[in-house]
Amino acid sequence: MRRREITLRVNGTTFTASAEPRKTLADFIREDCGLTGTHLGCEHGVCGACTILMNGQTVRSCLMFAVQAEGAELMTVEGLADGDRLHAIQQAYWDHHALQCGFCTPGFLMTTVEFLQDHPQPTEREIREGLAGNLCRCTGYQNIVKAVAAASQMVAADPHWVPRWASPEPPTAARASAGNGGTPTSRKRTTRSKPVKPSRSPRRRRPKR
Amino acid sequence: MSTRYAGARVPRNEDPALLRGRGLFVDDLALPNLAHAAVLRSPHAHARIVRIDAGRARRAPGVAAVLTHADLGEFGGPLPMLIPHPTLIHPKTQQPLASSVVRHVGEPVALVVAESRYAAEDASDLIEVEYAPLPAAVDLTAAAAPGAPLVHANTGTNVCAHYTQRVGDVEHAMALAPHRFRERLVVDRGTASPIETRGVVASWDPRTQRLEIWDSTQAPIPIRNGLAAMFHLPQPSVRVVAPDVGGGFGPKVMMFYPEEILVPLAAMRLGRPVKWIEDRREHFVATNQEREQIHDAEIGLDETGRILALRTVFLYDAGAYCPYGLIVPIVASTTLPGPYRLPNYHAEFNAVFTNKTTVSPYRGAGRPHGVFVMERLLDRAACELGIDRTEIRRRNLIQPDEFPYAVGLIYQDNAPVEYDSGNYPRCLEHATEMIGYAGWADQQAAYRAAGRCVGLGVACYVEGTGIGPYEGCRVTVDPSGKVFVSTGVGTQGQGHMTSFAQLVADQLGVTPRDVVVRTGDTDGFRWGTGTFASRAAVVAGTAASLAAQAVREKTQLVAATLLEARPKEIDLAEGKVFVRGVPARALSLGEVAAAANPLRFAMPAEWEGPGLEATRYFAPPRGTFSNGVHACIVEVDPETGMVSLLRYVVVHDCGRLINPMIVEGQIHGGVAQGIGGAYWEKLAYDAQGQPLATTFMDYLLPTAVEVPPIEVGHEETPTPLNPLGVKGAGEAGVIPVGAAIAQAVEDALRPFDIHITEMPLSPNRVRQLVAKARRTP
Amino acid sequence: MKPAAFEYHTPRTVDEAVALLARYGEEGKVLAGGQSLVPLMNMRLARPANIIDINRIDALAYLRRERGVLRLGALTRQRAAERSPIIAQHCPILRDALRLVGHAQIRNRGTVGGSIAHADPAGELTAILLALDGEVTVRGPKRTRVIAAADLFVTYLTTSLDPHELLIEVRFPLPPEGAGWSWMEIARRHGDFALAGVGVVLAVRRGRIAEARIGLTGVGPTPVRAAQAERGLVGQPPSTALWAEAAEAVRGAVEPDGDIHASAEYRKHVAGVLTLRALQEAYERARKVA
Amino acid sequence: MKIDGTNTLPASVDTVWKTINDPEALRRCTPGLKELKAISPDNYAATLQIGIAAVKGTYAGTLRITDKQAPTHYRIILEGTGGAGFMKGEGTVDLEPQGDGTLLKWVGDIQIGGLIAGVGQRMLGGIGKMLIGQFFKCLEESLGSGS
Repeated sequence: MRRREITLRVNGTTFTASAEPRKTLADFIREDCGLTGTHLGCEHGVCGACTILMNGQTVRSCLMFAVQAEGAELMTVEGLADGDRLHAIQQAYWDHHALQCGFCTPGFLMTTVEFLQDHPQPTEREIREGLAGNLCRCTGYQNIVKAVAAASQMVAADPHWVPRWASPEPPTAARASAGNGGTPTSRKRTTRSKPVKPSRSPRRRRPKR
Repeated sequence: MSTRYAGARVPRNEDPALLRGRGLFVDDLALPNLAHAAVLRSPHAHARIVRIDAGRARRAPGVAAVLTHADLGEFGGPLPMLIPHPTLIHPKTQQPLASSVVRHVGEPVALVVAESRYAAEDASDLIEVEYAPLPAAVDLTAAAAPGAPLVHANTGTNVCAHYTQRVGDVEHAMALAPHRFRERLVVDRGTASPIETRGVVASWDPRTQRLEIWDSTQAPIPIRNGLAAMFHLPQPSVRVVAPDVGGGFGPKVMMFYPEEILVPLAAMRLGRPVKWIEDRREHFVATNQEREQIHDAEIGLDETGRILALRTVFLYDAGAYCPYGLIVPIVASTTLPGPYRLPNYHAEFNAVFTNKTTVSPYRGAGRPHGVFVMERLLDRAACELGIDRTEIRRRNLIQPDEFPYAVGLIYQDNAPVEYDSGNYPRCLEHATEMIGYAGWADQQAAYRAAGRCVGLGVACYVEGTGIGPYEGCRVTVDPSGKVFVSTGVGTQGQGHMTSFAQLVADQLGVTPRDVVVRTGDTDGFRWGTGTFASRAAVVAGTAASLAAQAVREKTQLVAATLLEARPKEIDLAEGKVFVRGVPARALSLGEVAAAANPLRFAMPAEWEGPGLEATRYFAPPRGTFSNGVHACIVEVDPETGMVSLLRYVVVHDCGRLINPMIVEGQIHGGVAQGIGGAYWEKLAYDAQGQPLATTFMDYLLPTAVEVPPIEVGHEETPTPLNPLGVKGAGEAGVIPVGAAIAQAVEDALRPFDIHITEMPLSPNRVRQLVAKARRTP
Repeated sequence: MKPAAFEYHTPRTVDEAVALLARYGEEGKVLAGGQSLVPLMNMRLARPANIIDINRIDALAYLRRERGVLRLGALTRQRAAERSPIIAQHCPILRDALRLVGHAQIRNRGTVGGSIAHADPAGELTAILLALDGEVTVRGPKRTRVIAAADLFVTYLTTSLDPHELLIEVRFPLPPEGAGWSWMEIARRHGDFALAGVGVVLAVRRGRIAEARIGLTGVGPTPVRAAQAERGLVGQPPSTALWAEAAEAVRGAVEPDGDIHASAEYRKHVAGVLTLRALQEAYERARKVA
Repeated sequence: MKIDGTNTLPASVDTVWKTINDPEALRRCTPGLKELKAISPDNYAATLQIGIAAVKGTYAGTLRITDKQAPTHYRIILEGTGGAGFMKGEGTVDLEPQGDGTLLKWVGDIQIGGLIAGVGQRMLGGIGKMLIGQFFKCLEESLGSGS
């Protein structure tokens, strides 16, 4: 099959590589972008280990083809920490022993980033339902639930807690059709102000037409 | 020296990298010129291979090699028998690739190596295999019966072992027992399903003649030893690394899975590195499974509910092969007695081949079965004799002054089952307090008045842990002041990098952050057996502590000369080495390490060599026995059979706790797996041996919504069997969950008078029980 | 578990998409949210030679209310619909059901049109479309036609669209103002396919049931409209006994299949149980509004 | 997976017997049967294309008729293997006169293996029944139209 050149941004860095249309987004991120923090646990969309943010919303990167993400703004677990400083969500997971083998953890972290934007003061029930799309076989979830609750307290104090790669400008119709599904009115849109490193293209790309 | 870190809730050293996505799991490995493998597997449960034509596959674009059994030569198998047993009369193991007969769906038939996994799967679609289907032995009872289709044609029977263990005179005691109750108790198949599947990467360097393997295994050193023998290489020429492993739970201890031979072989033949990553569908047919047993059990009691005799005769489903011997059924029969006095006991089993995926230990490894049988029998007796269910247990408990308590059985490690320590009555009290058993009757009445079916369950267990033969550990102080610790037991999430660091830090007066623990690399430490049977903290932890103690003494010795004091006067704290009472006369630990490695002049003989380094081994005389009690409250909707867990309480005694936070995490995870096995997880097979649940859409791991909050209470009865007083904790969480939930569901549905004898339950099964209930409220 | 190779097409307009469908017919497959299709492709159960990815057709992502009808562009994400204030206010049963479709990560991609066209026998939206007498607009190479929900669902994963047609809009007639509603389903886990599910809309006027709609899922090859049970309700004064009659009628109307998770008998029984409970809940909601 | 059923056909036992032995009728009525080549009497090479929605599989195999007791009984066996796995449908058919029509009793057993069995269990049972239903409906129609 004809290979295609694919350009997308992950954690603010632009990547261009050619791949077969059938290559899943997860494989592209892991192999072509060299970002192996995104894991594959089932490749049929149930376990959630491959969960990333695309244009600010969680998606299963095993259920998309890389070509579909052309021009998209992606965030993976590698984009969460601010340099050497762990993100509040990562810190909360550490403090509360919310990981054991750590394989499912990146997916849980990405889910948590979106969840806390939708539920700034979540109840335990909301947390559990919000995490139900990710499977963990080690922790029994209890400490993950604790960590998410703790993280909600920690980020409440910081209006700029949302990593910029997790929160692009309100999507246009084009973005909506490229995967965003409209802007939830409830969403907080303030993002962590972070100096744009020279390696990163200063302006976000729009999806290619 | 005052303990500071052992026993504390120290956050884990391994977490920051994992939280940043900087772990190194086998699939994360990228090597130059890496080729990718896919395995073609049997779609039949039992069939003769008539013809294999790999021609089109070999010619397909991007294909580097296609291996069938014909290409394996001396590596054609059968694979080694991992754990033999005298009563195992038919020790059958599989070939890396099937030659003439496939015996379960998923058995490997060919290996394709190509430029990408995509291309490898394209090519494996092109391999033509003609099968002549054979009748399959699927149902366990049927497979054990004479005349059943034979899984292995030359055995004459599917029963590969028959084994009996006895205590006292059961026949006599049973005959005299005023009360006897029989049950047929069934536990169905499940699978561990770590979220990371298995995976192997192999690389052969023709210049150094060195084979390097990255393997998602719980036992890298035995794999190294086995591969060295198989490929006729000295052990130092083979390196096996178990990097970050995404959960193990038992099935990742094997020697060997076919891919662990095939991938290295392909890499050596092709002269380029090869990666194989099991996909989830493969995992459901190609990674060992567990749990399936059918017990015919009878209990005899006196008027007061004291157990006089217990007999179980059971079938154990071994699957298509038995590389792991009889560990699971032996553990089941030796765990059954639990915390109770059992003067007369008869455990007898037949291990049976079936045309299903091979069975080997999965967290619990037979313990949940034994406990399910014992606890169900006690529930039945309590009910029939009108004795409170906690009271009947209390009356039979072994008392604190009876330790060491010889049960009279032989355990999986061939040592006698002798309970070393514990306080069973206190654990039971603690658990019933936490769950509020005293006020339960009123509480339940209130629920019933409100039309709600809510029930409570309590179940006890004893868990054999910390078995030998041995583990070792090397502790080295670096001139930087960092302490490096190497051991053979890898980690799959149990937190060795932290708990071992705590033990070492306490000896050397540093913080756990200063201690770097390296495991799972055979180049880092050459001796060991692996992480299984809840043994790592007990055996390797003790070794680490002993090695650190030796380094502490060496440090005192070296510092004594440097600080002109007697070794006994040297103290270690806050990374400093100083003369007790004279903190000014101090060196940093790193400075002492540097001084211990002189470049010139004489080195004192009593140093016995350079550096602050020591290696120690620990070989426990026998296993140590943890114990605990689980109690839960469930609500059942009798119309839909839906069960929800309202509360779950665990009281647990694993001796001294190294890190309560980690122990609790282990318990939470174990309970969640137990809950899955009690209500959600079932590996269904059809009558032809086709597995019907090979995706996460049909094999249902509980999510955060299904698993309730778990309340953990600790008891700490140290063991005399190791200097730390620690016992194992890894499997505790999973063991009595089925028993506790079965009792709770019965209790919730008492108005219907239903009786549960099978695990797992499901909405459908609960509803069936209610529909044909013996009573209607 | 990697998909077989395919040719990839990204039409920007409905016309382009329809032209591609006309060209490839059986050899072409529309990719919308992909949350059902891509797993099948990863497992190589589905091996379409041509993937026609409609995700770049901006014009198909919309959601509006017009003259008592909710109009959803086929590409509207389930998550967008779930969060829509319009749906929350005018068709809350849809919101409640959407929340049980997989998980947030799935609904962020999954589309309303995809759910309908995929016609999973355990789908939620299909049952509601049927219960509300909804319809879909499909575009073929020659003509655009409207298919009523009642004529849409043929059997397992099969609709009356022909391979050259593209589903472009889904329309849900809104329940009458003040109507009560309930969506109830039994699933093994949160977010799983329903073992059985029922949606009820109930309008009560002057102490009698003026309108009743009952749609079921998971109880046969297609979603089921419990028409007889509905007729039995209309004109009657609400009562538990009446709900029980309706539940019996529902049990009589469904012929579920059994699978490893639940037998046919179980599903039949539970369909009745849920109907009774959903009617009760819908009635209570209707009463609150009134 | 065992299933059974009865159909009343508007034709004499002999006509029905002819029809259910007629390769052309079998080809026309067996769902997804693309090719049917006679290898020997009552033994055919068959190519099936069975699929629901995006899940389509081509199966190469055989169709055999055995245990014939003309004009009232036979066993029909349909086997196929393909990328998605394999399937075997086996059934006995018994005919008895009923008025001026024929009562056709059938008992079938469908085995499905490989990929499709492990992934499709939720719908396979129902789909199997559906396909067999189609087979007999088609027979009914062809007989109705007086073939």
